[in-house]
Formats: sequence, structure tokens, C-alpha cells
Amino acid sequence: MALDINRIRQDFPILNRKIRGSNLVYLDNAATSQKPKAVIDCITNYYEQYNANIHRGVHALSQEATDAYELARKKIQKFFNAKHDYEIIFTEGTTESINLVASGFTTLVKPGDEILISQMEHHSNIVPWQLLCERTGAKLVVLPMDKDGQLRIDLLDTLLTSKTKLVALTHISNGIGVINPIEEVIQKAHAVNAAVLIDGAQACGHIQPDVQALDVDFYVTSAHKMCGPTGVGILYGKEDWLNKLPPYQGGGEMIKEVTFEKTTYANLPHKFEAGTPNISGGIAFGVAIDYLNQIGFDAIAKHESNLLQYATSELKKIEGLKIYGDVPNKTALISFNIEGLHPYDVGTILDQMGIAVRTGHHCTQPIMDFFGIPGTVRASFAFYNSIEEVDALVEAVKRAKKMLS
Amino acid sequence: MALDINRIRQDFPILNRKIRGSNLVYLDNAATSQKPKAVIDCITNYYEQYNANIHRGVHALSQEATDAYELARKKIQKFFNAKHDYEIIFTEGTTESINLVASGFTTLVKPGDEILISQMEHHSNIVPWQLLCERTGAKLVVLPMDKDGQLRIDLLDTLLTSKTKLVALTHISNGIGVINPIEEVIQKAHAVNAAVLIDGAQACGHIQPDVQALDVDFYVTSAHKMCGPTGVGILYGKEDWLNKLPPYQGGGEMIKEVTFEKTTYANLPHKFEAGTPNISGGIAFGVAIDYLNQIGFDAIAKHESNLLQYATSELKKIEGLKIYGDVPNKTALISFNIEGLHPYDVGTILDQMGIAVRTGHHCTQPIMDFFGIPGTVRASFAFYNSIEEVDALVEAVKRAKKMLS
Amino acid sequence: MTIKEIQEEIIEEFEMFGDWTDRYEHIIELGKSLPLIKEEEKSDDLLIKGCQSRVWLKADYINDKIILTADSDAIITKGIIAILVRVFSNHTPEEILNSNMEFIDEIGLKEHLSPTRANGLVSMMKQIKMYAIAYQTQHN
Amino acid sequence: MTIKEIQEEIIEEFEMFGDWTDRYEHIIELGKSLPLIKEEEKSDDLLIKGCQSRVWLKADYINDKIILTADSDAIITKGIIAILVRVFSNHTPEEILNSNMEFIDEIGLKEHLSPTRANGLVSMMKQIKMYAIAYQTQHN
Ligand SMILES: Cc1ncc(COP(=O)(O)O)c(C=O)c1O
Ligand SMILES: Cc1ncc(COP(=O)(O)O)c(C=O)c1O
Repeated sequence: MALDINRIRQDFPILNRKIRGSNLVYLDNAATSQKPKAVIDCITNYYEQYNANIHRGVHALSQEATDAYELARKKIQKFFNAKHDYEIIFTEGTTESINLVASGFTTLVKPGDEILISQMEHHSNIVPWQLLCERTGAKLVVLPMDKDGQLRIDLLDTLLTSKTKLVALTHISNGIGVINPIEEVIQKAHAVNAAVLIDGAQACGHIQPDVQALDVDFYVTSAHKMCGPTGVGILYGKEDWLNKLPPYQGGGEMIKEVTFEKTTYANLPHKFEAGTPNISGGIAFGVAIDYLNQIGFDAIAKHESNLLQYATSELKKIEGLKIYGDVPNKTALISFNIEGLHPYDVGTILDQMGIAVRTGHHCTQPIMDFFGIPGTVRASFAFYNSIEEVDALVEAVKRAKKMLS
Repeated sequence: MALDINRIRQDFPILNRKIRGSNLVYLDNAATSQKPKAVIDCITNYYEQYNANIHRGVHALSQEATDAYELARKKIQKFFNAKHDYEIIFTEGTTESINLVASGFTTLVKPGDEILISQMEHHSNIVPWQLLCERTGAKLVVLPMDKDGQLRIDLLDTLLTSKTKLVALTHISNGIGVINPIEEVIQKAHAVNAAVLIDGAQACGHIQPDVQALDVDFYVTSAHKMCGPTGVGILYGKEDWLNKLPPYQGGGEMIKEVTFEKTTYANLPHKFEAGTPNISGGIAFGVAIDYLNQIGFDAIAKHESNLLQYATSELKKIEGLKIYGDVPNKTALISFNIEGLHPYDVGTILDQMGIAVRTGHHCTQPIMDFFGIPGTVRASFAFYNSIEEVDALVEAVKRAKKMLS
Repeated sequence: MTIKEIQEEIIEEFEMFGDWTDRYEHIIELGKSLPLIKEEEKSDDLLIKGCQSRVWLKADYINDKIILTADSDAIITKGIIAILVRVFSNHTPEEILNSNMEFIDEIGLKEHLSPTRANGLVSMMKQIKMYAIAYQTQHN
Repeated sequence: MTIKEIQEEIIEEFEMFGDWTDRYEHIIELGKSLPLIKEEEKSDDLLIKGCQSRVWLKADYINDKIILTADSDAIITKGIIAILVRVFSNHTPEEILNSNMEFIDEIGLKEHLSPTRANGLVSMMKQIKMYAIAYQTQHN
């Protein structure tokens, strides 16, 4: 069933924005997605009707807020097909989720152990592991990519050894859009008893991961990239793993009992949820998931694939335009450069025409180093983008090329 | 100038809520404050008009969002009278701010060093220091309170020694409302070269701290307790101290350059702001501060003091009612019990009448242990509470007493 | 009477009450009427901690039936406990495991059994079912 | 001409342009017209890093005046640099320190000097003022 894009676009108030007189063409979805009215209204409704601090309150508002927050957790559990709702830990986002796990591994690795990441990771999935290695004397090992932007999966058998304690890999590259074969990586990593963390920041707005089917140990993502609000995300962790990790932050909520001599920690998920969380954000995250489910991930995939194919073939007609990561298995994200032109210049001209793309290294400097470029122009699509917007992009790129050459 | 409470109440949509047919009487402000329309509208407007990921984007939306976010930082800087805007670090809230500092001190303390906290701290200002002490072999020292609920400041000279590396103290107790003489503590701590962190979670909705006048090293608070949204707060730190602390979380934004061999960190404030932050939250925090400034802290203090005095004298007329922390220098927060009655029972009956108070230990178990009670009933006021609401509370407490005795 | 029947009886009783005052006065009455566990018997291994109120729970197995005794330091919690004991005590493990607690909603006390209220009641109900499972396996 | 006068001259020039296309074509022209620093001279100590584009800046002190040479890898940045050099180069430290950059707003390029755009221009302007301060103290 095809999506009714015109109707869907009406759900997103921001798509009516004019930028310097032109219609906004928002193609920076990999940085953050736009929000449907349902999500925005949910936040307003929370603050106007039942804002209260959650857990332990005996008054009505507190109970309503708590129930809504815990219902959101259940929706998220269902979305990811987690076994238990307490395996869903609310965090500030992907970055915090990864830091939580990396911090927790401090006591679980020793000098000489190895953490395997890939060459196409977002800085958020590099730096926390570098810090872990600094703290512990473990070694950071990097799975390289090939010139097409695909991981050298053939090297996995060599790089995965009994020293490998954890593999941290992005599901989909935010730099070039490539979808990684995480099933295979998880299987092979488990064969050497390494835990696997998958960075799903780029995935969950486009596909629906099943954490039990994947048998993944940790899966992390941010709400703001999947039609949800900023400042909230999750860490999914298998119960056993979450029990093995020490608490991350100390504070209210995460304790069972506090004396100055000894503090005992609360059960999952509270052990990892110190302090007042982003309550409105968590609740609205649940509504974002409702919204995505209602649109349907099959329909989303189909439409985005159409956008990708059309945009790719049209852009390729522009002489000197090179796409990085132009492989079959990728999401609707096109990272490109035009020969002789700086991505910043291209992005600046596109912006003048109301077209929002991202330029630069996209927090993936190692990818840029690999290709020997200062950055790329990245157009990243969502299900609410239209074919007409692809046309606008292509026209604008042509114009930018003409102006800048 | 007296506040026009009726007009102010119209700014807060939630105050029209009915709870089981009764008007909501919201006296759980110490847990979280309610939000004025201006703050709620700011969030809606952000998502409907200029939602985008911030920093480094060259397109218009990203620039608008970044400018708004950085403007909020400047408003917060001004509110606290910090010297530089980059001394304001956005965090998820007080709890995260404290954990950031406690984590940063890991490399700055050694076995035998001491961290001084007080007996009336919130768990968020206890557990992070316990974890720090566990990691480093430092010792947690506790400044006791007296039976009125006031800190034994007379013991400071004994407890502060050259071993004391940091003093972490709450500005105002969330358990009993007592305002601590932080100026004196800061001065004495500095005399032994100890750094001072003040937990301002309970303060900033009621008074306006001047971090330069206080000469405090770290000051932390949460937006949600001062009319702002959930999921955002700040760490103020003196530039020198912030430069001394290592980064907390690794990720995007907080780096200058990333290679697998070596990562260099960005300047303040970005060094401590890894990942996509709570953008809408940060911007709305700024609007909350505008709103509070417009009401005026002098007027707020005056009105809240009236509420406190009236409520205290009326409640005291109830036989068997005991107030904890009934001292002159306190905020509009009354923590009490009625002889022979369990706070949970009292809170439950009040809730039936639409009166929202908090019951339990309020994340300050050591205070409850000190008084030898399972918890208290806590009524905490904000500037938008009315004298009529005090009457409603007092009536309801009388009725609860009658029903439960 | 079966668990279901007792529940229906209680629902009927509560239908008499006009408003929350009557309902709560009844619960408070129930709470006051029975000092379910003697002070000196309230040992730590019977204790279920909510952070708002504490609950003590004893489960004995007599003549194939589970006999529950329970208590709390908060009177309203105690009143609700009295209702729960009346419903679930003196039944076989099978009966307990096959029953549900929806009647609590119907008598207007739903909020007290919310897992987030932290009054110990939810943990108590979990514990009752755990005892049921334990005795069931033990005697099969 | 004083800094102020040059700025006014530039504002006048930009008033001729009908829309952003003209304006940007002019900037791109400016950017292309002058290869401000030779490749082999672009050493790391001249480099100012934005994360979007790189800027190289040289400041010499000749006859009591600061002579600026600058370059960038992005052509639009380079065009704006050309404007900034035209305005600020060949002036005394005092003149530079007493000037402001509001004209950038008036010629419709405000966004390029936002500290958050990370194109190196803001750091370049900071660096120019730092040089001015340094030369001022040195020669006082
Ligand atoms: C004194 C004090 N410190 C710390 C906190 C924790 O604040 P948050 O939950 O917003 O992180 C609170 C909130 O209850 C508090 O009252
Ligand atoms: C692949 C990937 N990982 C991690 C992140 C970091 O996510 P957040 O900034 O929401 O913490 C991003 C966001 O750009 C991403 O694309």
C-alpha cells in the first residue's frame, strides 16, 4: 500500500515553513527528524494536564504521569520486541546509552582485552570506547571498510578473538547510509563470547529491529531521529547484561536504601535511571512510536526506497558528482561531493534555496579521512519527503554547481 | 509590590485541572513545578517552526535552533551572574550535573582525601560521592544536623581539614525546607582549599543565586523545578575548574578531532556536551527564566513567605501535628507528621480531596533516619499558590486526621 | 466460597458506599479491626518494603490450602490487605494462581495496586503468587 | 579610507544586488579572483580550523599597520575573507580594535559570522583582533 504523502505531510506543521521565501525542503533527517502533530500535542497535553514528578507519588497527577511514562516504556518494549519492559532503560539519547555501557564495562575488561568497533562509526560510538580503553588498558580494534563504503566482513574471523570482549557497531552509517550485516556480526561475536552493542540511531526511523530475533546484547537509539522529541533515547539490554553492569549515575530513583555507610540499588530499570528523567520526552517517545506504527514500516521502507532510487539516479546524471557508499543495501541517505567543489559551498547555496542538507564530516571523521575528503553534502530522507522534493534537490544541486564552478 | 495571584494562575493551564471533581491544589512543587503557557508554547513553537539539530549545520533551521539554544545559555548565564556563557553546561538535570563533577574528581582525589557532605542531602548528592569514594579510596565525611533540622555549622572548623577536597551541600533542603548558610561554608571550605559544589535544585525557583558573589566553584540545578521543562538542567562551573575536569561522556559535539589513535576535545562548554542535547528543553529553560524574571524574585519571595507563615501557623493549630525543620530561615515547604498517623495514609486522603502533596522519605532517607520516622507529609509551595489553597490544605489535613484517628 | 464469589461479594459491599469518604472509612475500619501480625513476630524475613509503607506477609500451607496473614504500618494499606487476605487466603495454590485482581478496580481502589505507588501491595501480591507456585511444586 | 568608510563603500556595492543569487555570485567571484596564500605557504600555524571549512590567516606589521593575508578551502568563505581583508587590512591595531563588523549584517551575510556555523570565520575575526592587541602592546 503506497503512502499518501500529501496527507502525511499535513501531520508535520514544520513542513509549511518558508525559508527566505522558498518552501522548506527538509533533507537533514539523519541529523534529526521532524515531529508530527500527535507528538507535539502529547507534550503540550502533558504539561497542561498532568505534569508531575513520577514514581512514588501518591497523588493523582503523579500517578497519571507515572502510568503514562511506564506505558511509553511498554510501547518501546513492544516496538523492539524486548522480552521485558525493564530491559528498556530511558536515557538522554544514543550517546548517553553508549556511555552508560562503556562505563559499565570498566570493571568487566582488563588490560589486553579488546573492543572491536568499525571504521564507519559515529564519534559517539568511538570516543566512549577510547575512554574505556584508556581507563582499563584494553585495546581498540577497528574493522575497516572497503572503497565502496562497506565493512570488510571477511576480516571478522581474523579480528574476533577470545580477547574480544565487546563489539560496538552501527546498524546504519549516518555518514554514508550503508546498512551493516549486523546479524552475521552478532552471531560471530557470540561465537567468541563477545557482547554486541548495536548503535541504532540511524536505523529506527526507517526499520524496526527485533532485539530478540537479532539476539543482540545492547541496542541503543534516540527518539529525536524517529519522530520523537529531543533529549530522550533508550538503552535496550538483555536482563543478564543489565544485571551484570554496575549502576551508572547515582541519585534518586536508582536506590533501594541509602545510609551513609551503605547504599543498595534498585531493580531494573530504575538502577540505571537516576534523577528526574525527561518525563514529557519519554511519554512523547511512546506517541512517536504509535505514529510510526500507524504509518507502517513496510510502507515507509517502500516509499523511502523509491525516493532513494530516484534521487540517486537523478543526481548521478550530474557530471562530476560522486556518491559515497553507493551500494545496494543502504537507507535513503545520499552522501556526495561534486568534483572541485567544497561541500560547505554547495550546502550554503542549497540553503539559499530553502533546501536543508547537512555538510561536513557528520561526526564520522574516520570515514572522511578514509575517502581523503574534508566532508560531504548529505541529503537524508524520511517517509514524509516527496518525489517533488527530490526534484527540487536535484535542480538546486545543478544550480549550485553552475554558480560555484 | 504584591503579586496578582489570580492573573498569574491564568498563566498555568494545569491549575484548571479537576481531581475527582475537586479543584487541583498542587502543593508538590518541590518535586516539580508547573509550567506557564509561555514555556509550553515555546516548546510547541520550536517543533512547529524550527526544529533542527544544532551546531555545525549550515541550513537556516539549524542556525535558528542553534541561535535559540545558545541564547538560552546566555539567559541562564545572566540569571546566575556567571562570568562566561561557556561556564554554563547543559545537562539532563541536577543529578547528572552532580554525577559529572563526581566522575571528574576521580582523577583529582586520592586515598585518604575527604569529601564533605551533609546529613540533609538528597540521594542525588550522596550516592555519586559514595561511588567516587568507592572508586578512589577517599572518605565520605558527613556534617550532621541538630534536632531542629539545622546544620551543625559549629562543627565545620573541625570537619574541614587539609584532607577535604570537595564540599557538596544543598542550598535548600528538599526534605524539610531549611536554607543553609552556604556563604559561610564556601568561605571556610576555600580556606582549606576545598572546592564547593552547591546543589541548587530546591533553590532556583525561589531565590536567585549569584555564583560570582557566592564565589562558588560548582552550582547545579534542574529546569523542571523552576517552571522549565523536564530533562534539562545545568552545571555552572568556574572556568578553571571546568578546564581541570576531564570530559564526562564521549560523543559528537565534544570533540575537536577524532582519529582512532587520538581524540582531542572541544573547548568549553562543548567538552561536556556530548551528543544531541535536549534542544527544545534548553530553549524552553531560557523562556522559564524570562518568565520568572518578569514575575520578579522579590515579589516571589514575599508571597511565598506569606504562604509559609500562614500555613505554618494554621497547621500548628492542629493537635499532634509536628513540623520538621520549623526554623526561621526556610523556604515555603512544610514537612510534617500527625502523631499516630502514617504519612502515606494522610497523603492518600488528601489526594482524594484533590490536594497534591508528597509523602515518604523524599529521597532523603538519612533525614528520616535522624528523626526516626518512616517519612513525612510534605506540602511545598510556589508563587502561584494562593492563600485559599492553604486553607484547603489545612481543612483537608483536619479531615484526614479525623478519618484516620 | 470461591475466590470469584468472594470478590463479587466485596464488589457488592462496596456498591453501598456513596462516595470516597464512605469507601475509605470502611477501609480504615477494616485496617483498624485486625492487628494481623503481632509486633514481636514482624521479623525481617516477612517484610516487603515499599518505600511508602511496609507490608509483612506470612503464608502457611494447611490442608492443601494457603493461609495468609499480613500487616502494614499504614492503616489504608492494612485495610486493603484485609480485603486481599479475605479474598485469597484459605484457597489452594491452583485457585490463587488462576485468579486475578480486577475486582480491585471495580471497588475504586485501582490506584493502590499500581506498581508505581510503592506501598508494598504490588510486591505483596507478587509474593502471594510466588508462595502459591512454591507450594504447588512442593506438593505435586 | 577609514575602516568605516570602506564598510560603507561595500554596503553600497551590495545594495546593487537584486537577490541572493547576485550577492552570492559576487562573493564567489571575489573568492575566485584571489588565491590569497600560496599552497606551499599554508603551514599549520596559519591554520584556523572550523569543522566546515579551513581558514589560513597571516598578519604582518608594516609601517605601524597590520597587513592581512588569508585564504580558505571553501570558495564562499574565501569570498567573505576577501571582504574582511579589504576592510581590516592596512589599518593600525587601534583602528581595528575600535571597529565592529555590523556591516556584515547589512550586506546580508550575517549567518556566515555566526559562531555556530563553524566555518572558521569567527575564529579568524577573533584572531585578527588578537593580532591587533599583540602588535599594539609590542609597539607601545
Ligand atoms: C535538593 C535536591 N537535590 C537534587 C535533586 C535531584 O534533581 P533531579 O531529579 O532533577 O535530578 C532534587 C530533586 O528532588 C532535590 O530536591
Ligand atoms: C549512527 C549514529 N550514532 C550515534 C549518534 C548520536 O546520537 P545522539 O546525538 O542522539 O546521541 C548519531 C546521531 O547523529 C548517529 O547518527
